[in-house]
Amino acid sequence: MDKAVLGLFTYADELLDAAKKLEGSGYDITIFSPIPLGHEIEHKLGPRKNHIKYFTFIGSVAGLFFGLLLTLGTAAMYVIPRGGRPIWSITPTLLMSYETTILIGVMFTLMSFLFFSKLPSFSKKIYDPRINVDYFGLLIDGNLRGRYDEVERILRDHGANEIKRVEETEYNS
Amino acid sequence: MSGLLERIAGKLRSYREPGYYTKLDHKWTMVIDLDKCNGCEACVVACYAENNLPVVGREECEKSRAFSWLRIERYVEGEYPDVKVKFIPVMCQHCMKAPCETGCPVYATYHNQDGLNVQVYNRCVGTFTCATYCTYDVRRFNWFTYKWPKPLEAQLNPDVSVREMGVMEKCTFCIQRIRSAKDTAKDESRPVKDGDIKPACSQSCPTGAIYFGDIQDPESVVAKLAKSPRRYRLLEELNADPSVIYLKRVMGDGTSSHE
Amino acid sequence: MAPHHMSDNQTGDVISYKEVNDDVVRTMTETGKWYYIALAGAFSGFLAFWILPWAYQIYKGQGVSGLNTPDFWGIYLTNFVFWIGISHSGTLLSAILFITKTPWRRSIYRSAEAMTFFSVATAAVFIFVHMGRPWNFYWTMPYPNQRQLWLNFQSPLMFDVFAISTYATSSMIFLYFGSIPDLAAVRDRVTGWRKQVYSALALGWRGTDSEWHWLFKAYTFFAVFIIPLAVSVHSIVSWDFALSKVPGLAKTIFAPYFVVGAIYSGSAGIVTLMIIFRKAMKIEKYITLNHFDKLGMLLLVMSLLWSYINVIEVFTGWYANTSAENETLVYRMFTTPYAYMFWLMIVTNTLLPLLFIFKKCRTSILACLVVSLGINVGMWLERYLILTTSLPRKFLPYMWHDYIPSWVEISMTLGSFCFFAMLFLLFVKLWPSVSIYEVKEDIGIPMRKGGGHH
Amino acid sequence: MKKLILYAVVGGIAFVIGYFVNDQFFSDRAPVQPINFSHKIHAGDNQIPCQYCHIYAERSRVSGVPNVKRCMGCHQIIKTDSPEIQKVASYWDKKEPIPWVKVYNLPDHVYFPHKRHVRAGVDCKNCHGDVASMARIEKVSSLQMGWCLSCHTKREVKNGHDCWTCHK
Repeated sequence: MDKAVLGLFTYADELLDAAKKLEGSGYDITIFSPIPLGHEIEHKLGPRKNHIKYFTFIGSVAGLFFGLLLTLGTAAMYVIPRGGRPIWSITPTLLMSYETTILIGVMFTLMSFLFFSKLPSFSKKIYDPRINVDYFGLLIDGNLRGRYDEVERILRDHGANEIKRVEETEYNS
Repeated sequence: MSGLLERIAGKLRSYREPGYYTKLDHKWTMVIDLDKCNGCEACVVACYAENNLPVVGREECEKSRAFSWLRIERYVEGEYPDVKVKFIPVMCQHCMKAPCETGCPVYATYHNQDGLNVQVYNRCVGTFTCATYCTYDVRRFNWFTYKWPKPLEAQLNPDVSVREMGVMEKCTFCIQRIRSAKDTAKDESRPVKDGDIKPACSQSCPTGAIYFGDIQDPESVVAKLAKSPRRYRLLEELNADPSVIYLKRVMGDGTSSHE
Repeated sequence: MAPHHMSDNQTGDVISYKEVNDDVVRTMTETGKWYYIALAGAFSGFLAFWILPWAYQIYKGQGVSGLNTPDFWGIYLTNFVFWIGISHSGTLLSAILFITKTPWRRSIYRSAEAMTFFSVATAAVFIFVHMGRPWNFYWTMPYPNQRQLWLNFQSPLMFDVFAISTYATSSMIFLYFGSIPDLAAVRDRVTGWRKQVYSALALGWRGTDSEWHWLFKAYTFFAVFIIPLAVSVHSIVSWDFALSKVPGLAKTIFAPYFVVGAIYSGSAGIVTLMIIFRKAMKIEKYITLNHFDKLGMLLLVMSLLWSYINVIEVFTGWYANTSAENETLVYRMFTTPYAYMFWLMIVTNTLLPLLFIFKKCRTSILACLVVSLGINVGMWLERYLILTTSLPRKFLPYMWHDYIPSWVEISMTLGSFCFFAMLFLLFVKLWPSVSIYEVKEDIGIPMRKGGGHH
Repeated sequence: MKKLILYAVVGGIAFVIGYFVNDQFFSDRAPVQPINFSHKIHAGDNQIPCQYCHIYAERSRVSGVPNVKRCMGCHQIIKTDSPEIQKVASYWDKKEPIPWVKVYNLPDHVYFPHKRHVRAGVDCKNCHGDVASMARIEKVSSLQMGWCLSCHTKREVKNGHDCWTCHK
């Protein structure tokens, strides 16, 4: 198996410059950071898609229909008149559907988040615990055979503090 | 095909009907003539005996936990010696638009085909919503497990279940008597006649102030009495559409009680 | 590590990233004697004041409480509404401030969200406490059953079941997913059993850009959903009362009244809790006077709103001028002992918070503590008055009967505070109660050339 | 983690098996009666109609357990040498009722009139199963609310879904 190269940076802008350079040269890169860098990354490397919104939408609509089905359907399954109101009353039905819209919308958002971010995953992966404190990491993965020197040179040029060739590091699950 | 669709559409449309039933089987109604009521409370005692109501004792009564499904409200007007006392028996009014029914989350109280407001004791989880929403304060709660002293448990009515602790209950218009009357009528293949059913309070009233019957039957006594000019219903302005009709008491000086 | 540039920094001193990790992990791993004393106290209070009286009540029946025929709800629902109200600021505030990208949110939101979740839990227990047959609680849940019988979705209580379970679920998700990166950070620092636990909780978080990206997209949607949800939850709670016909309860103003009251009491709860929390955990440099300044302004706004609606609430009764409405108003405002409670409530909730007009008061810890505690007392009294002065004065005077709580109810009220304290104490030890990564965001992104796109 | 799942799965399976074992072998669905009375012999082999013994079924809410007199009506002559019959005779001599164990037991809050069901033409078999083939009587229906309701639905009983048709 190929090894990957993990470069650790102190400064975010250096990391982003290195990332841009490497991505331009056609490497697979992964950026690690202790804080969200979404805005900066998008600024540097171009915008990313947000698929979650579709799932949220589908979830909300499904929740709406689930609420309608639950309130109207169960009322029709066992007809019990109460309070001189119709079996199918608009107002309480809408209120119930409102809550289920939110509930199932949240559930779908949660599921799609787990799906897209590939969490939870407890298998061993390349990682360095310092990333969660104050280091930024840049991982160059994939078809690297014979090109380690070039990658490492680029990382060093951009100011990486530390460069490691790794298969799997201290990640504990 | 179109017939089937029409049937489904009709069914769906019927779910939008207020009160749901297009026609009630009966509409049991109680008429109470306040002119005849002398506040003797025989009806209250009869209700205790018929419906297995526990006697809770003085301390609990002081906490306003007396169990009577039917109570005689007493209102005193004026100063001694010029005193007027007015009585009004109040039990569950079996509202057609009952606020309690919409409140219950588990369908423990609902409206049935006879126009009765029904309480299913063993479905009740005791959220108190019905009692809080009830504008007449007629619902009673089993605060404890009540026990009957030794020989008295033998006089419990087998047609009425003994309610568990934590359950709401109320006047049923003696639904067990309605059920048995309907049962008898069915065996004799005839409709229920006026006068077949007498709730315990009506049966025991010495002056005959309480009438009971089906107001949908134009020939019944209650239907006729309900046309009386003395007729009124309790808290009618709240739009709960109660099924108990009171006939005003006309006092000696021409004034009428209540209202 | 070099000091980073400081945009919108809310924290007092210049803090390095490593220090944040150290401080937060310290709050979780270093436990003093007083913590154990407090936890033991809260736990035994919870057992003695809540579990035992409740067991007694379940065994003997609801009759051991002071509830009686007109007032069936009494203190239990007072506490329910109070705790739901307390829950209304944490998550709601956190979500609003997240969407508006308000910087002072970052160091307080985690514990505020936890407060939300725990007070919803406390409130939910009160639903079971007030039920006559709590062992049948599952009948109020919608599930296919052999009885073929479902639930009355027209009932305001059913709205409650749905709203509160949705709210509890969503706030838990909001809290948990917002803290995954921090759980990962803690995982990397601790050893022993903690390592195992936090490895599982962190779900294998590594901090890759795609994880951050999806987390923030999802988190934004959670925040968007939480805001209308929180509003709907407390208006639904108000409909438990407002959908009746009881004078003093059946008021259309109740929904905004309750929502405003909830945010008000919740914010006051946050202030109280933060004062204790920062002191006990020695994290004054994260939760600074600046936060209290902002929260003080919020309290002032909510106080004025609350006072306005409270005036309107009295007015609607007064203008209606029906005998029943008048009776309720007189009973509430001019009859002992309710008059004392009513006017005390006006003092603590309307007059006292006016002190927050002065910045000196907003940035004084003592003033903040006094005012926020006062508000919470007042808000509890508000809920108490709503229930105990309307139900005993329904339409038929023959059934009027005053409500006097019994020792069981008072004890359970105390017990609920112990329960909440216990949960929160456990939380601060088991969870990163200050958001590590958002405080770091607050410090700023380290840039060699400076001037990021922040 | 994997271990936990394994434990959960094994626990679940054990629970299900335990439930069925308990249900099949340790439940009181077919309790031992004081007298080894066989419906198979009476209703099956000898074709005695149900209501010959359970005389109240058509007239009352309860179907009625036959009194000892009814047993002795036949068994003073038939098979008097059998030890089981002699047990019946001993109850008869002592003037004591036979302490039968009730198999079909409804809770107190249920109003179930046998009369209405028999008169509506519901066969005894519908609820009590094929009694004619049972040596010892065994409960075949769950007697749960949903079980009652599904029959009421199938037969389109008037007001059959009204709570107070069956509850009291």
